[in-house]
Amino acid sequence: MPQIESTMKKVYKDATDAVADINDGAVLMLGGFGLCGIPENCIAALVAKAVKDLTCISNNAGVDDFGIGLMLQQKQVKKMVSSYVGENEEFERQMLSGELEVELIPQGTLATRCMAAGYGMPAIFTPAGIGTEVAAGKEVRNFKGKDYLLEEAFDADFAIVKAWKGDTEGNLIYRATARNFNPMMAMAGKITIAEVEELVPAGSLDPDMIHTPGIFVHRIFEGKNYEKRIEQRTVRKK
Amino acid sequence: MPQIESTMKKVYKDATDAVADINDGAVLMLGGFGLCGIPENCIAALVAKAVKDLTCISNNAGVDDFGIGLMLQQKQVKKMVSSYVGENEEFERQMLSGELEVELIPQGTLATRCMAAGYGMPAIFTPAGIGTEVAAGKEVRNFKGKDYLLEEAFDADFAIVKAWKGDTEGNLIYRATARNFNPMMAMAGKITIAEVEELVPAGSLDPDMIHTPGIFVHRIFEGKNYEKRIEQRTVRKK
Amino acid sequence: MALTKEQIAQRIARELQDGFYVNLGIGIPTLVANYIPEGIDVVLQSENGLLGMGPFPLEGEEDADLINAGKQTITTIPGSSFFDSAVSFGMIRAGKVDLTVLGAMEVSELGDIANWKIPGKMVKGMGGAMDLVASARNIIVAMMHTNPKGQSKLLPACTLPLTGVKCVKKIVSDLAVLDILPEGGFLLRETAPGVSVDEIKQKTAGRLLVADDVKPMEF
Amino acid sequence: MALTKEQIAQRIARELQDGFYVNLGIGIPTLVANYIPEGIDVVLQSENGLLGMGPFPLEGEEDADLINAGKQTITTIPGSSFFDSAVSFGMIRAGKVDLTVLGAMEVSELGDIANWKIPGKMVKGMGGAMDLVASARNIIVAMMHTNPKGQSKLLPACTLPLTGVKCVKKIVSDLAVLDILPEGGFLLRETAPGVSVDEIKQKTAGRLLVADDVKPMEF
Repeated sequence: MPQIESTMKKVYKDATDAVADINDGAVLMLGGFGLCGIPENCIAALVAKAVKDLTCISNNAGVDDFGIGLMLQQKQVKKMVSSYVGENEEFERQMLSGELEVELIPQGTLATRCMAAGYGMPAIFTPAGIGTEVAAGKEVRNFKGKDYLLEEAFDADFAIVKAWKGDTEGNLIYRATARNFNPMMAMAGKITIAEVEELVPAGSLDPDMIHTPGIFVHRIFEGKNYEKRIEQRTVRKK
Repeated sequence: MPQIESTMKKVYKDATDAVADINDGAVLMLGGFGLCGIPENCIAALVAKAVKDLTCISNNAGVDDFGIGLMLQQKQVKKMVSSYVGENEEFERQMLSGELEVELIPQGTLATRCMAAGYGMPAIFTPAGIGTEVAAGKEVRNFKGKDYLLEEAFDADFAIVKAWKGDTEGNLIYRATARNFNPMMAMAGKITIAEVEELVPAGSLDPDMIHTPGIFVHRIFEGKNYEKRIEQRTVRKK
Repeated sequence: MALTKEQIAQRIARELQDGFYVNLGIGIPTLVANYIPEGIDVVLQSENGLLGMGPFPLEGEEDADLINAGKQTITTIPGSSFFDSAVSFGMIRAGKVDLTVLGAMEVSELGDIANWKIPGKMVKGMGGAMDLVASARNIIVAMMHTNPKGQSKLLPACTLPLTGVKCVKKIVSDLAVLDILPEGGFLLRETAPGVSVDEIKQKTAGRLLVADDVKPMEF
Repeated sequence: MALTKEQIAQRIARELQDGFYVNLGIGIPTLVANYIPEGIDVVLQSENGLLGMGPFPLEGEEDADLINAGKQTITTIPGSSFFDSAVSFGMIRAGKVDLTVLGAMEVSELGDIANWKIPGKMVKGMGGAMDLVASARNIIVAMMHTNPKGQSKLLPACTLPLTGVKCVKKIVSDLAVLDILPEGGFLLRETAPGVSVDEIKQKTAGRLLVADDVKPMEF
């Protein structure tokens, strides 16, 4: 076998370039937990692009002036699919007025429905929500004496994730708890867009230490000016 | 919150110590692909212990004089659950004579049934085997126009895995393709035993680079005298 | 006298066993980490993707990439590991977490719990609570025995939308420690200092049984 | 003249497109890696947990931890990544692998494939073949057109136990390149040098259609 030097054409110039074909009505997955590990550059580009009627699958909805909150302010979001949508007044206003549709999903179910898509599994079974309103209309099935809900894999047009480092083949490494939903979403997107703090040449990352293999990533670019806002700054004294 | 220094009592002296309570009739998962990434020390200890009537869930069955083949020679295995059982004459003899029960499972199904157990999912859906004898007696379900088989999670008493490095908390890092089935099996065992080439103190491994979090590992020890036999030595000339 | 929130946390901490992996919910449960007994090693799981949660960082050492499920800046300890949310809920669903401590608005005598939604009020979501209660092997609820109006929160059946059914094993309230019996019913095991069995009976709307060896709480 | 195995591999290599992720089975398919056209970059997936499979190692540089799905010692290339078997079959099942090339004992005119079991002979197992054929978006089969007795292996229906149904899209045999039509039937597109359409008709037991623009193979 000859030496194969792969130079996949995945590298995009910037966020504007990477989200250029995301159009009104798209279904997006957006990585992050709270404001930790969110794709800041892509969100800014989507706000600038003023694309509308988006469905956003994301664990949270940002805060009023950061994260997905910025898209909510511009009324770009038709529907949020999340597990927790606390800290956001504009979100609350739009939800109560009926402008915004909200589907609340247990966090583990959210994660696992993303995972199912990435693994090519059409549905998974989870006990989360059994006996609650989350189970309404869903199939319940008993395995070995325990009830489980059948939950279908998500079907998103684009997955937009944030990683710490990435290479030109699309391989990704996340940092600390900024990993969260990003790896499953990266695997799940029909088109996956990854923004990274540092983009390095293929071969720079240890193949044993890659969290998301490049096959799942279709577009990658080095983001800039990361704010990485902290939601709850808690410290102890020396 | 105070500084929490955890010193879980997971470290075992050696393989003999770690497998001491594996008794006749146990259901085992054994990591490895071919002879790559197999728990050599634990297999040797199980042979020495002469435990019998084992069910072994493992992608392969070793070769005549190495890997699970060593247990087959001693007629310790009642049933093999594998995807490919090629290179083993004694295996063939026992199978044809009816001494050994063999269940052949598609490799991806094998991997995913391990994964399901580790993720607390009772069953998964996969298209592998649809329309073949693998589907016999199994539930077929159509999602979005495609047929899938319902396949149940494995239920093993012990998972026995091999990692490259591990720490005293049970965190594991695998090397190259010796990773294979080990991470899913590590997650799936009711009791998981990990043998590692190098056991290091907690805190020595980068928390971002751990493949199997210690919560899944109940026993860990540093193995010795790894042979790491190569099944197909293929080289090119300079 | 009713326990303070700190005291509830302190009492729950006595339930920790050496080697436990523990998930602590937001609020009183978080405080449990302050009272881990001497000689007991536990590993704290944060469902956003961390095993081995350490204390808050020193001022100036906050890391925006390192938070807990309450979105607070935290630290790691030697032996910590990071993982994605699917693995995190995988370990929860597979019963690898030994103990889950969380708050509740209501608990029923069957062990049902309601802690995520009040009809008519803004609903923020269940977060990971439904996953935790559906899968945890051992759930302790930290809660006030009554609401601000003095009405019992330990009920024959929950009135609020449920988070999970038949899952709570133990309650540590400001007044008492109670087990929930497999066949249903609150079994009073310990009373808060200076709180009478009668007061607890009066403030428990669900079926209350009193253990033969009921005794004052120890800390 | 019928193609050699090397030539079958060479012809299949012409189906590769720039940027493809490709899984090559054991046997003839493995040889395809030797003929990747100039200017075409593909990444080879090995289902035991590697993307970016490189050539065999230099003598003395073999690494027992680094093998392919055929258990041969191999190497990595810049940009390679390792992962576990569940992720590996996840990417296969999710259709992320652009092309799968594998061998077959029989293929039916409906695209069914049999390549893992011969009744009466020792069965070694299906390995990853059933997963691959059930999920791959694009499957090319590399095979001999007939068995050693001269009997066609391209059949109306397979006689051997199936590996998968309605999955093969294209066959490159020693005699021909054939598409399998969505409605069933082998569509002859290219003939091996010096092999006549008549010979192929004669050696194809399943329904054969001849493309209007049938032509000799190019390499």
